[in-house]
Amino acid sequence: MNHQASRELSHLLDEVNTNSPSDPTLALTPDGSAAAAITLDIPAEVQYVNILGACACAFLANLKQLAEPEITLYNLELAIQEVSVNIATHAYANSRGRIHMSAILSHQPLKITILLQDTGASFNPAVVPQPHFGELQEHGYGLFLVTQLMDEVEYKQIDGGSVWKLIKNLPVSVNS
Amino acid sequence: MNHQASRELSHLLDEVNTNSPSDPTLALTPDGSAAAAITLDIPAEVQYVNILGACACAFLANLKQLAEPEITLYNLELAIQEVSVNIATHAYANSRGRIHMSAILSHQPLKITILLQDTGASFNPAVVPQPHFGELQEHGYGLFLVTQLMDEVEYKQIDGGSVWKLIKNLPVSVNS
Amino acid sequence: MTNQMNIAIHENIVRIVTIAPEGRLDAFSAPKFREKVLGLIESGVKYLVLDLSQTPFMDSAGMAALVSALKQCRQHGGDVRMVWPQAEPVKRILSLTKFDRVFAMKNSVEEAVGSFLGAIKA
Amino acid sequence: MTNQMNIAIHENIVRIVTIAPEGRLDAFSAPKFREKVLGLIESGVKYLVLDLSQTPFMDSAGMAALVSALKQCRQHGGDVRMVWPQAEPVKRILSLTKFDRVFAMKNSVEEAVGSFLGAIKA
Ligand SMILES: Nc1ncnc2c1ncn2[C@@H]1O[C@H](COP(=O)(O)OP(=O)(O)O)[C@@H](O)[C@H]1O
Ligand SMILES: Nc1ncnc2c1ncn2[C@@H]1O[C@H](COP(=O)(O)OP(=O)(O)O)[C@@H](O)[C@H]1O
Repeated sequence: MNHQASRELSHLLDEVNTNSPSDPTLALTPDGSAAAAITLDIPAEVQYVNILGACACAFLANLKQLAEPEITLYNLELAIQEVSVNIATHAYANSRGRIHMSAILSHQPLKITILLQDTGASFNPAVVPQPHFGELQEHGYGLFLVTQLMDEVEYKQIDGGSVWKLIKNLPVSVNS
Repeated sequence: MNHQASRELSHLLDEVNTNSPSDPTLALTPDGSAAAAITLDIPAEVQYVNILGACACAFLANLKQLAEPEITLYNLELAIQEVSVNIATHAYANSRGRIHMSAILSHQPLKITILLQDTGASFNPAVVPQPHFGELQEHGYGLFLVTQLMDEVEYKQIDGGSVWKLIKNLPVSVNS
Repeated sequence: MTNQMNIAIHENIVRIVTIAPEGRLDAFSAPKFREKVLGLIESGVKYLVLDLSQTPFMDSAGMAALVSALKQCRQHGGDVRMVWPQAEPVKRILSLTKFDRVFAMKNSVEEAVGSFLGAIKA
Repeated sequence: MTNQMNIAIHENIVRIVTIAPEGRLDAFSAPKFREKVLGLIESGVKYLVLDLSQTPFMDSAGMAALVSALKQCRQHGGDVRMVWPQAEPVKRILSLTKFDRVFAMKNSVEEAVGSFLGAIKA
């Protein structure tokens, strides 16, 4: 990660929790209980992108208070999968690179923020059209799914790459 | 990770593959196909250690040539779980900290090398006795399982912490 | 001299092939799925049952492979039936993307095969 | 005057409780498992069936909780039966650690409960 990129990342992490130190590998509050963060770095290859979603789901696996955990974790995994397959196949279309993920779990309200960062080619998501539903269309469902399944989606070009920020609010079961 | 610790880590990674650059976040060979590496950093809390094993298993999930994948992945997950629960509960008994994992998948022969690093208290595994099998013994199975399930296990004290190196040879199915 | 009777027998064989991805159908596995479908089409198959009942995860690359299978069958004068996944989250994605309107959805392989029999002009 | 007949009825109730962890039994969940067992022991239960058939993963902290349950039941004059996990890798760990010799292993909850009935002196 270059310097500008890591500054951007710190900035995004700061937005998530204003108490956070700039190092995303540290827990974000002094007592460590209010927020937790993990970081993961993998080869940007279609063979390995499944690791990102699996890891985010494992992060939440012991949160027994989640409502509809099966659906919530699946949708989170799918959104991460879509963004990272796009990074592997489009951003790094003609090159090899890495995907860096940070996941921040924060409370009150319970939510997970995922940052996915690459050093490949950037693009303008605003010009990507919606899929034509009900037609025999093969492509173009990826970004649609990401925006449908997440509560907030943000894409930023940074010096030497891009960062995706996905936020998923985590509904809590009334029984817990 | 402090400087000494990251130098140790590079050294361990170098042992794994002599072609490797010192940055564990990069693929270890020039063409990237012969080896792949991931890194993961999590809070050293019992609630989160499951992420490490899940991530290592996801790393291998698309290796269709694995023989007995269910057993192999389970044993890898369990060994990582045992080492990291020990780190969370013993190395960081009176403190909070992080666990840093690197996983390197290398070929010919196919194997995975796991490095688990902490900045907590170190100890001497040589003085840990074997469990008394067949008795009503509650504790002491963790390290026994790790050494039984992995092909190589190494523990090193480094300046300001410890590194565990686990190697698992990955048997390949004859049908593939 | 025996009276030789000529009995003309003509057989129509309609192959209805079920293909059931049992692991993840995603960007990694979709190329292999496409290859299998292409192999079937090239061997003359044009009626496919896409049985997703045992598919635990599917991304948009997997979905693209399903649409491609449908297109190819139709191009050859055939068609496709899809069997609902058991996994609730996968079902919801099929609804969200309106794939459940593009594909004729069935509750089982038997129902899918049966629904072809009425529709096929042999 | 009617002849009143006294019929003394005495009932022995032996509680055999089955506890079945359906998710991971590990360092995170083991404290909750121990709490459940302690609650049962305190309520007078001393015959437990530890049903691991639906347990997909178990670490040494989970195993420690099982041994603890066995110890407590025996201390109260009771005993434990264990039902084999369905997951093959978990089975192998029980053999590797010789837990299958420390615990009386059974193939089903029915078999486990049945095996108590012969052994219990009510
Ligand atoms: N990370 C990215 N970098 C560059 N281009 C991208 C990226 N993600 C998406 N795109 C562009 O947006 C288009 C739509 O993406 P998507 O909705 O995922 O559908 P698909 O990948 O199936 O075409 C892609 O075809 C590609 O041109
Ligand atoms: N990472 C570690 N740091 C410090 N001490 C450790 C560590 N790992 C293990 N130990 C010591 O080794 C002993 C045996 O560990 P283990 O075999 O996992 O059994 P258990 O954790 O059930 O006691 C522990 O009780 C502890 O004293």
